[in-house]
Amino acid sequence: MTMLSTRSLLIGTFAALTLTAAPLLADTPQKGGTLRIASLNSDLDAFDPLTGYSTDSWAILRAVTRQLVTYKGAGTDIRDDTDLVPDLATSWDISEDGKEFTFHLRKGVHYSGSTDREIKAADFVYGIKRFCDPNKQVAAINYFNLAFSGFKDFCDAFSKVAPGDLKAAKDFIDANQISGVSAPDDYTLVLKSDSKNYDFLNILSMNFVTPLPEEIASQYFPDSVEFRQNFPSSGPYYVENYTQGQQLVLKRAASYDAALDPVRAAYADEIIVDFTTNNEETIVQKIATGEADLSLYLEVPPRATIAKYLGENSPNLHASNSGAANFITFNARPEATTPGATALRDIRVRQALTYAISRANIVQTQGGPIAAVPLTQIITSTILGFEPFDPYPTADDQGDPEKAKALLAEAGYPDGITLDAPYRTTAQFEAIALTVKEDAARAGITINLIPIPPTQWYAYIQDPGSVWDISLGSQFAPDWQGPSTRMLLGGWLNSDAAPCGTGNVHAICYSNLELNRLAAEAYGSDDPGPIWTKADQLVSTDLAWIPLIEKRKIVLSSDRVTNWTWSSLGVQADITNVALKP
Amino acid sequence: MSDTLSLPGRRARIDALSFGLILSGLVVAAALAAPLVAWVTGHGPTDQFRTTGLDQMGLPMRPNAEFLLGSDGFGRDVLVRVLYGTRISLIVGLPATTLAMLVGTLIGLVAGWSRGWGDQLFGRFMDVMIAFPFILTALSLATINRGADGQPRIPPEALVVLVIAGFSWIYFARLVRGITRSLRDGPLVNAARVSGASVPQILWREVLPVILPKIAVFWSVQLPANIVAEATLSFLGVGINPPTPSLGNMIADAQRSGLYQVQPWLLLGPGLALFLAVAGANILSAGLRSRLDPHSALRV
Amino acid sequence: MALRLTKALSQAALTLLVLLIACFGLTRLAYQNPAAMLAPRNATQEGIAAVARALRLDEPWYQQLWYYLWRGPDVQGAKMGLFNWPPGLGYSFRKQAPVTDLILDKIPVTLSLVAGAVVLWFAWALLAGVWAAKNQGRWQDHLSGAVSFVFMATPLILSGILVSYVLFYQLTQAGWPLFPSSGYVALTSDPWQWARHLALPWITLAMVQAGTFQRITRGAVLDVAGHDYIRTARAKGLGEGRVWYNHALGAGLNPVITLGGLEIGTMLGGAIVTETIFGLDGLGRLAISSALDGDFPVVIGTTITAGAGIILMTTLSDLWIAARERRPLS
Amino acid sequence: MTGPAPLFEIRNLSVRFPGQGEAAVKGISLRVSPGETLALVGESGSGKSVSLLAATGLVPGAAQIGGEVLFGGRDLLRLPPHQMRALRGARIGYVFQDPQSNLHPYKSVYTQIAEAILAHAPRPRPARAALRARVTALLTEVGIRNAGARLDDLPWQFSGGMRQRVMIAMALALEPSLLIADEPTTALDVTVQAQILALLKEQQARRGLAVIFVSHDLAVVSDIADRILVMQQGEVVEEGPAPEVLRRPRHPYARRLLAAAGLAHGTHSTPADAPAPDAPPLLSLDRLSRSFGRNEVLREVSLDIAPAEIYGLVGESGSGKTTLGRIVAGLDRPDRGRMRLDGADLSQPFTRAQRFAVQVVFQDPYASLNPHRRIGAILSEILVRAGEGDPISGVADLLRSVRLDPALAGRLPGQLSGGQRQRVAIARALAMRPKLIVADEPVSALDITTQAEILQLLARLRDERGLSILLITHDLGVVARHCNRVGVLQRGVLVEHGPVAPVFTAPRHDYTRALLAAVPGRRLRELRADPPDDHSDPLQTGPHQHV
Repeated sequence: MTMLSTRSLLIGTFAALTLTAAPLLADTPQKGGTLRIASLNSDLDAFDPLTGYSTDSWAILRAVTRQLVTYKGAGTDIRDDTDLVPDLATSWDISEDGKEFTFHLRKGVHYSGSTDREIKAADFVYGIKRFCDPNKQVAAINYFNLAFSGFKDFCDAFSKVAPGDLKAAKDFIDANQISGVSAPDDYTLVLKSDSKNYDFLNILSMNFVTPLPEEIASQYFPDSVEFRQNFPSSGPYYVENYTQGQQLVLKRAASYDAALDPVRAAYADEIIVDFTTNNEETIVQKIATGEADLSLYLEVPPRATIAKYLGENSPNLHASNSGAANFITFNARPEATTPGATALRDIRVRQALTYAISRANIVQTQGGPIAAVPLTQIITSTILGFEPFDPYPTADDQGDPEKAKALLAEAGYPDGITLDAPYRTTAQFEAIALTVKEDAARAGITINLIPIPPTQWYAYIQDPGSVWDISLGSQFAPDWQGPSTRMLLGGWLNSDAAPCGTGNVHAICYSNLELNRLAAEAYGSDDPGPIWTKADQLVSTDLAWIPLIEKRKIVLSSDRVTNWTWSSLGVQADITNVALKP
Repeated sequence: MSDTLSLPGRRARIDALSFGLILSGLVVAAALAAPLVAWVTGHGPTDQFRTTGLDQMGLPMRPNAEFLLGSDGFGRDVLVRVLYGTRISLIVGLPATTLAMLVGTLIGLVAGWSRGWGDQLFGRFMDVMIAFPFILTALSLATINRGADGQPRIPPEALVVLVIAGFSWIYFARLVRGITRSLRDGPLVNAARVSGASVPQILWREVLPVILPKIAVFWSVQLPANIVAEATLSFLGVGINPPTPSLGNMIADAQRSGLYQVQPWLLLGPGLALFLAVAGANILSAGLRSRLDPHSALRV
Repeated sequence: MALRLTKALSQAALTLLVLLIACFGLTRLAYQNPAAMLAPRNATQEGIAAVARALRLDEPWYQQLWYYLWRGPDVQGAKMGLFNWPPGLGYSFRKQAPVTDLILDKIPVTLSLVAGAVVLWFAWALLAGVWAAKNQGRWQDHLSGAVSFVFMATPLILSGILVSYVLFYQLTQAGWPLFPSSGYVALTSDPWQWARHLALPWITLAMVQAGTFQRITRGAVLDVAGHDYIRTARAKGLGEGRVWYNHALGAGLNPVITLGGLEIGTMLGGAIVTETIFGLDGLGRLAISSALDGDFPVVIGTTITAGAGIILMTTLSDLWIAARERRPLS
Repeated sequence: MTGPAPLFEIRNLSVRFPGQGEAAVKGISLRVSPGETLALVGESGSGKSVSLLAATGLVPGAAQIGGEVLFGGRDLLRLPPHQMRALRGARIGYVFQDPQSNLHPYKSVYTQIAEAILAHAPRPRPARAALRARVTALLTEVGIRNAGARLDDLPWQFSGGMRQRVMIAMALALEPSLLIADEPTTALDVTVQAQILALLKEQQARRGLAVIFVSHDLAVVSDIADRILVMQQGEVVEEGPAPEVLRRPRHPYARRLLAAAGLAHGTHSTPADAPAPDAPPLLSLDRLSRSFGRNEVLREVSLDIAPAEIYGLVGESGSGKTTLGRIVAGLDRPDRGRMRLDGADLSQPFTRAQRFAVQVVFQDPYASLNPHRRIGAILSEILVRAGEGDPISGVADLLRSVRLDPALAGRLPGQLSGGQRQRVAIARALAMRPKLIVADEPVSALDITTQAEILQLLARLRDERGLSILLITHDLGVVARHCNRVGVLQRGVLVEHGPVAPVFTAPRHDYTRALLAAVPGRRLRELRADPPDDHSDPLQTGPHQHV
């Protein structure tokens, strides 16, 4: 008896030792290995810092581009990755009025891939001028209209150059300047704005402002296959091989020097993105079997897989609040005159719809609390100004059909209403659409679903000719974590920044002068948080849109992945900082 | 002497026919019983049972007393949905095949009877039709069918019927055209011609009776193919749209969600139904062929 | 013979041209606002209008057709129309590449997929079909019939998932990573990996066809089995194996060739379901993704390729039959 | 039953197919010795082919076969399959009826013959060059000119006669001692038939073969057989040396066969008179020509058909006689030339009256009657079209006029015998009350005894109704027996025409002479030239026997 217990004690101690030893080993990540990423899409939606405007393209661009400032990545949670750190800029000076930034660039950093010359300040200037190339415009132009003096004028002039002619575009870039963007010498970059913006550096942290060598980039059409194959990389990896629809092979550059890159450790020797898997199920099977290490374009792993990993208490399941949200928007365009759209202009009808919906059900279809949390306000948990707020609470977020019916009757629709509702035909949106349809029916709201293939989504939703009442395919992900409230409250909903018709994502067409006033106040403020909180409560109560859920990002990794690091821009693994077990 | 050399296994033939009939009968009965089962269980095909059909994680239930084949990712009854999906398979497959048969026979008769440039024209037309890609056209038509208000101009089921018929009439037409051609100068038609019969009379009285058993057999060959075509279109997302259950979109859903690993009946249910529907029709067609058209090779 | 071949070729060309025009019309009808689909996300109305102008979508359809045939959309300067030399199928605005290049890139994948599947499916169909015919009415016939009915009744959308789940996932989970789940390795770079990667799609694609063609073969062979020349073969003292697998099969092969040609031709345009399930980046996937993306030059291009595949294979099978019969092509 | 020891002997052979009540072969016995030719004669279904196939293991396994079959002293029915196979082709050669259907359609003649040799060749296999030389020699021996150059041709590229020579070469490839020739000349033209019979005789003499010659036609057999065996319904009803059987048939069935053969192949014209030369012709053809592509099928054919006469049109296959028939029937049109019916221009489309006036009886009553419709429906439809007031009694009248029981109106064509079907076909033609019937080989698909009945019926209709008949046939005997006048077509040219008797007794054209010379049954005719004839005409038993 004594013998036995001693024995088991010994075994227990040994087991404990090995258990603690394993994370210790993992804590000192090793260089080497090939990181395999299985992509759900058959190609990258964009692979040019100019056009990349999805978290997935940013996750990959992280390896081949560098910016002036960036985020380090965080092992714990996405919301912990909000501190800006120097990247290619070593330091910067800000003028008294806060409108002019002078960046001092790091010396001795070289490109890799199609060229290996040193990165100069003029490359940033070229990169920014390229934003208005008539062949392909930068994806987030509104930010830069605001950020750089003279940018809009430059773009207006550039748009007169005929597309399809590379030489004409290059000549224009060489002959014209943006007054707010200049490089006095090779290692100094001066950026000027017309107004003070508290989030100026955040805007620069996005992948758009990336240095590009003009002698290479001007030879190709932006984001063309040739450009992708000859990608001039400023990051730790270069493009070794790119075959459309098959794979992208990135290799660590010979010139990579950890001393010159304080952010990206570049543990893996090689990163291969495989485009040949195009269903969710096979992707997670691949990761489970170790054929792949990470996924790309996989919004959320299949529920069964999440449950399995949770059940096994697997260390390979990584979950974090992401600040991304799904919501229902209304067709508030003046052209929209269908009975449904007209009815929705009455706040009582919007309230009725809010009450009709069970957010708990939507959370359930997304995979439970691990995958999503109910959201009752417009801004989300990772961004500035967030204070929990629920203007229309219901028990357990189950909704309240009776209240919804009453509100409808009050608004003059005692027999219920019918709404035409497009949604994107992906698993995630289909789940939301089908749930909303069933739940709304409880309150006498009939929803006609209109399935739209994902690639046609924006064309459909932004076409003034499309007839619809509510959009079940609307979603939001913060461009950067932290002070990115500008994008939602200062951008999408602000009728000064995004007047109905132009640049209006999801055709929201919301106008609230009080919100516009609060946003203007916040931009110049040194403490914008409370102002945004106020603005959030204003529009959340007014139901500018109906928030549904805040998604939690769930990423699966293979057994081989260690040193787990979230990238807040990519909202998934930081591929330049995760390592592979030897 | 060749007639003495082929000794048909008469017993096996009858078995195939009745086996096919039983199997197909079961499938039809299942489809017809769908509303009954829905009524008995109290589960409509699109009703979501959030509390009893799903667990906290949103995972479906395995077969139990309430859900005989378990539930799906929305807490819907798989059994009821499989029955309704089978119904859709038949609602699409039967009229599509019949429509294709009618159109194909008509065109095949005219094409087979005509000579010279008319014959040439039909030949080229059929070449183009055969070369036309099925799924792409289905996709394009699905897009066209989306009216200005986003709602389909004609019901999606009707569109799928038209698309499938539009691609399968051609095989009927080829068959009928071939037979008509071979009969056109044969003694049967010549005999009718010298006895003063008009062309419609000849086609109706002499040609059609020869063709009928063959197209009846071919109808039963084409039916399972068309059931599969509907499932494939729905699988690829260009056929029957959710939440209406179709065997194809249920299989797609099972695969995409991976939930079939937790609840195998998500895949097995619609898979088995599709299997039985197709197998039943195939065996029925084999039986019919040996009954109605014993001398021709199996031409699909 | 040369004259007949020329005639066959010009007929094929005419068919393709008609197909192209029909497809052009169809895409114009289906994609009401392609510029909006092709323009970058968040594009302004002006941006969309610029894309429309670049693609000449603002012109009447006949001018667009003329332009398409003659030059192809000249977004990138070079002429890429069908009536240019070298003939092209236009330019993909979304993929930023000439359509012809895109298609040529995918052909090896689809070709590899079809080639392997064809070998498997005909090997099975012919062996099992003749075996069943030879043993008509006996247990061998019933067994082979049952197998073929199972094959025929398991559509691709089902068999693909099952094959992938069992042969890839379960085997790999069990520690037997015999087959990768997806991907493509060029034959020229590594033949072994090529075969390994394609094995599951081959099996899947071959299975459903093998069932059908096994029945066709059995029927065709039984059809000729009663013929006098089969008796002659026996009268010559030939063994039963040779009588069935050589004489009867040889005589009954025509419907197998005709239908096989049609099926292979259809697949050459892309085995969409198989390519989708196994993530093979072939013509089928290009076709369906371009159709979903509204990338209509690629839609037309893939349609023409598919049509050409069908015409090529049906013509080849006709030629083969003509050669077997030593008759001119009818 | 004396002579040399038999090479091949069948003792008490019976064959029964499962699912059929009566045995196909009921205990027959026969024997044949080297150098001897045994003829097995009977109509289709009499069991003559089946018994030989069963005896040599060529009937599928399900059949129950009893008795003994001795070949070189071994019982074939008890041999293991591989030994049986070793005998077939090597020691027993076969020549079957239709070389078109008995040769593999997609294999070259070289392959097909070489295969037979290789199947029995000891290893090592002969070299290809040697094999080709051997096959070439074989083909040359059976009379194929330029054989070396034609080795790789497919069967269809040969003419019918040449194909049958290929079959014979194949059968003789391995020096067999027994040759089974199953209707080897039935599908062939009369001149070719004579050549093939000569070839068989020559080969038999050279190789000392035992030959079993199966035929439905006593006339053909009479020229070649040493002994004759007559079979009816699976039983041997008559057996004996050829001259004896031909001269004095004992069994009534043998007598009927003999009579039919004599009628069919007699070239002595029977009394039918030539019509008066001054009567205006019913149909007159004036220099008709017709080409298909470059192939000129008819060249300036002119002929007249008088009212109430049977005009026989003869010629071998490919001579253009069928095309001429189709043109007259309005199923084809001439490129040049004129046709007149009763003096009026006859050209397509026929007027309604002309359409009724010219009717057709087709060769194959199986193919020309719609199998899905009842006899009464087929006939009454036409009667209605012809304006007959009472189709029901009309149908009965019609059936009676072709000597059929009116009760048959309720049957489907598939329920009738071949002869009955051809009577229905004739009735259908009569329904229009035509003046002219084009009958294209109306009896060649029928059994030989039935043939005579149908021809008799046509002649009777001519006499009773004043019908004119254009009778297209390859059989000179038919013409001699039933026609008033005859025309001889050779490669699209009408080389000779006129009343039957003068043309047949004193043919002017070489081709006519060749045709007449090739008519089989010379020995039969010689024997019958001095007949101890019994007086019963077997045909007088009448058609009702077959109802």
